[in-house]
Amino acid sequence: MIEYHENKEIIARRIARFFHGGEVVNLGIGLPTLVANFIPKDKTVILQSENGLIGLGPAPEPGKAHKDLTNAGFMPVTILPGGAFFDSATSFGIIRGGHVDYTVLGVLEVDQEGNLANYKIPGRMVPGMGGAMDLVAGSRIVIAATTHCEKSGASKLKRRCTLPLTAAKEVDIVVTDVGYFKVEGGVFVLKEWFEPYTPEWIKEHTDADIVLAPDCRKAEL
Amino acid sequence: MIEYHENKEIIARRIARFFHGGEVVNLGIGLPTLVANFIPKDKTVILQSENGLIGLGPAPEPGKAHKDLTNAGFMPVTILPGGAFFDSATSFGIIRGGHVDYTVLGVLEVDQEGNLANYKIPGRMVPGMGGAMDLVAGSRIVIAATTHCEKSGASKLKRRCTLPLTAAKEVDIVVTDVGYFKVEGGVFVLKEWFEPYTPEWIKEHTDADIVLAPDCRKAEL
Amino acid sequence: MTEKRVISAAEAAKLVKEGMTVHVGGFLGCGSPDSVIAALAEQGTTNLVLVCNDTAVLDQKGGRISGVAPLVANRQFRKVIVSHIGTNPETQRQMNAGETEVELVPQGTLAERVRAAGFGLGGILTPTGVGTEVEQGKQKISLSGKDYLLETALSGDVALVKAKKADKAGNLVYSMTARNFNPLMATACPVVIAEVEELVEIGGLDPDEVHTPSIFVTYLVQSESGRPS
Amino acid sequence: MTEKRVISAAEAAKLVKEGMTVHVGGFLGCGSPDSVIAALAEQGTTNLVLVCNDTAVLDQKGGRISGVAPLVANRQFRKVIVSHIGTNPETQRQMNAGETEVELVPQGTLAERVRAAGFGLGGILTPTGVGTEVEQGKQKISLSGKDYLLETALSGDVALVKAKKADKAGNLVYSMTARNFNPLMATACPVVIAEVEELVEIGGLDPDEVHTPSIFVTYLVQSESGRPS
Repeated sequence: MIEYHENKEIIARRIARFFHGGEVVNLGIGLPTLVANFIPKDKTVILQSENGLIGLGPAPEPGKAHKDLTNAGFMPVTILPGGAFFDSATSFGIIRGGHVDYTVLGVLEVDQEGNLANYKIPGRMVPGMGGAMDLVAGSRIVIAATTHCEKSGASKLKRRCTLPLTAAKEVDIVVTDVGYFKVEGGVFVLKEWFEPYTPEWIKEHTDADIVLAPDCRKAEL
Repeated sequence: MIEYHENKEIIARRIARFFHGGEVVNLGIGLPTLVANFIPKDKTVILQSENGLIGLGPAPEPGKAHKDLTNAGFMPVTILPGGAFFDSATSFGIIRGGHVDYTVLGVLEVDQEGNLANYKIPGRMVPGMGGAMDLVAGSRIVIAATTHCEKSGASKLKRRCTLPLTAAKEVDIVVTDVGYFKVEGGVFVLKEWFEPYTPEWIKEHTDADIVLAPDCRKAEL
Repeated sequence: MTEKRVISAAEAAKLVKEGMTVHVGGFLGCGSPDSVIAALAEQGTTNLVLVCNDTAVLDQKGGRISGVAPLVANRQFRKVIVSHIGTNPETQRQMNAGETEVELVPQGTLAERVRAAGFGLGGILTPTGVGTEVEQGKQKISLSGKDYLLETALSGDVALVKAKKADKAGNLVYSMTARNFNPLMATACPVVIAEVEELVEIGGLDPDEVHTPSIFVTYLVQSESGRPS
Repeated sequence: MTEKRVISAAEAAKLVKEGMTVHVGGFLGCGSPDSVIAALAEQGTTNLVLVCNDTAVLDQKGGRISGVAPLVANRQFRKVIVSHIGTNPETQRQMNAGETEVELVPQGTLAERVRAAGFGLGGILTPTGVGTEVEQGKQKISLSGKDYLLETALSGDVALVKAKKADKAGNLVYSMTARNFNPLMATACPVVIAEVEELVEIGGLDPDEVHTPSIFVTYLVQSESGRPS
């Protein structure tokens, strides 16, 4: 019997593989931020930060933080040579206008129709949507990044989201710590599974319809 | 008997008097451009040009024209210290957003409801509205600048415009070479007359309803 | 160009009166007009409506407070119109207690609504929020088979913005990600107070590098907290 | 950042194909991508749709020609969507002869329609044109007692813009009033060709002074006509 263990690193590692160089990518706060650590040095992925910059660099060296240079999570960052700053209207113009190739966001629930809920648990947690609604509605390809199961064991992939939606039918790809799925035709199409899990285990532990892609395979990560 | 003679200078001279300093003003091509010549040197009027600058200065000295610095009529200009450049969306944002205090425009017809026609004579002359429609709709105070009569002798002030409108009910002030009028309550209210004309002459030679303002007076120009 | 009046942070705060709608620049405190905010907190004016990206950071345990959070802690707002309150638990407490009304607006929509107000547009059509709670009570318009929400202009009474540099005419230049909502807020209110770190003479800025042209700015305030680091 | 391909004006012209909608920056020729326009005139591609502020200056008597006017003279456009044709009598002649369709759009509305396309908005609500011929066939929307026209986004296939400086990543900086529609056109098409006078290495531009961020730009062309004067 396979026991589930949360593994955020494998999610970040798999998502980093989508990028071949030249893509413009927005990484959400939390888990998605980890993706930056796994992009190979020889691949130039251009990171956009919705608070107003393109060409996001790594965290500054200790003592080198500048009060006027933060990411959307208010953490000090750097900008790479060739980067640019802009105001919030331009930043979301870039996002809404389809000039961001990929957005990677965290998940409370994601369903097989491509609906995403990640900004609100009514009565319990209402942080606000920030830029998430624009990012999901506007980016060309939306990747939902999430551990496969709740602490309770419940699947975060659903037939139908029950929480308020961040956006309707916009999610293209879901990467969890058990596999990588495309959202197509109203089901989760399993493209890759990650050891030690198996397609059978995934079907059993997901509260949604899973279909195996014709080229479904085990991924080496 | 008073004979009518076109006098553009007097129009420009009177309009220049509206400004006390600090106003943001857009001067249209043609007659309105003359206004700049009559603004006293000690009054700082800030000129906006809809092609993308604020702080429009005088024409450059001979040989000093720069290909990248023109007004909306494609004539070489200069920029004053403290001026700024911006793109066309910002330029019309400034205009439409009410950040331009006065716009001064030329006229084909203007009527007592404040309607202005100045961009098209169907079948004869269709230059396009350029920025005029936005300027008239957006500026806080719209001044129509026009010779009082056509070459034919017909009045350019009308009961009702017959040409396609540039904007409906937006004109606040009309200055011609015979007097200065406010558009109020569906009539032209004569505020000042310019010698050698008289209120009687003006009433006779205007194809619209003229009411004398209580403080109507002869202007010394 | 005419020079703008340079006033103190306390004088700036006096321009904000009970019941007013106040647009404040800054993103979680980055690029916030901290000196004017401190003076407004000191002044204590209440019943305000805030338009801002967020209610910034209020971390009482960690002792971290930023942006408009002091005004939230002071309960100076009757209502906040923001995209995010997650880093300021006090906002959520006030909301749950019925003390403060919270209107959550997607960040890109907020930016466009403020810009629309400043630029004389009635509103804009955005795909953001279609199929979510955000569409409630809004007109939905379909163009070429795609649905959009009609989001209306959002103007205010006084804008408080923060720039790195200004000339005495009021032209503003922002620094890095401290730009964020500042240039937008500066368009949308009849009174615009710009807190600046560095004030130069007229002619001291390249007219091609100006981010906010002087005509948007009413008053200048020399920043006390935000001098160059 | 990745470097953008630097191509010749002739190679740039080849990207413009029959029937395409082409967005061109410039205001009566100020800030026009003259080298690419010359190559496109040479190439002779027809049946194009132009989106531009104007059809520029064509004064055959005075021997003055600017901006897109050579393409108009060549009859390369099936339709022009512009705010002004008054300085190019040939446009009016073609319009009256039924050779070219002319759609006149108020300048501020044109700017917002192009920006809306680039920024993912379906359209905007503007008071401009209410009560005029411009409102024909458009949805009128009343908000708080004021009427607005719904003006829709205007996208294209290829944008031709002109900047003063670029770095090799494609970040653009414009010069003075040569900026005009260029930054807007650069957002609204999937292929954006930027003709530049000066090309610097990556890192050679201050990220605060960039007017058009590199991600909007597909190709760079070294300007032949527009070297610094």
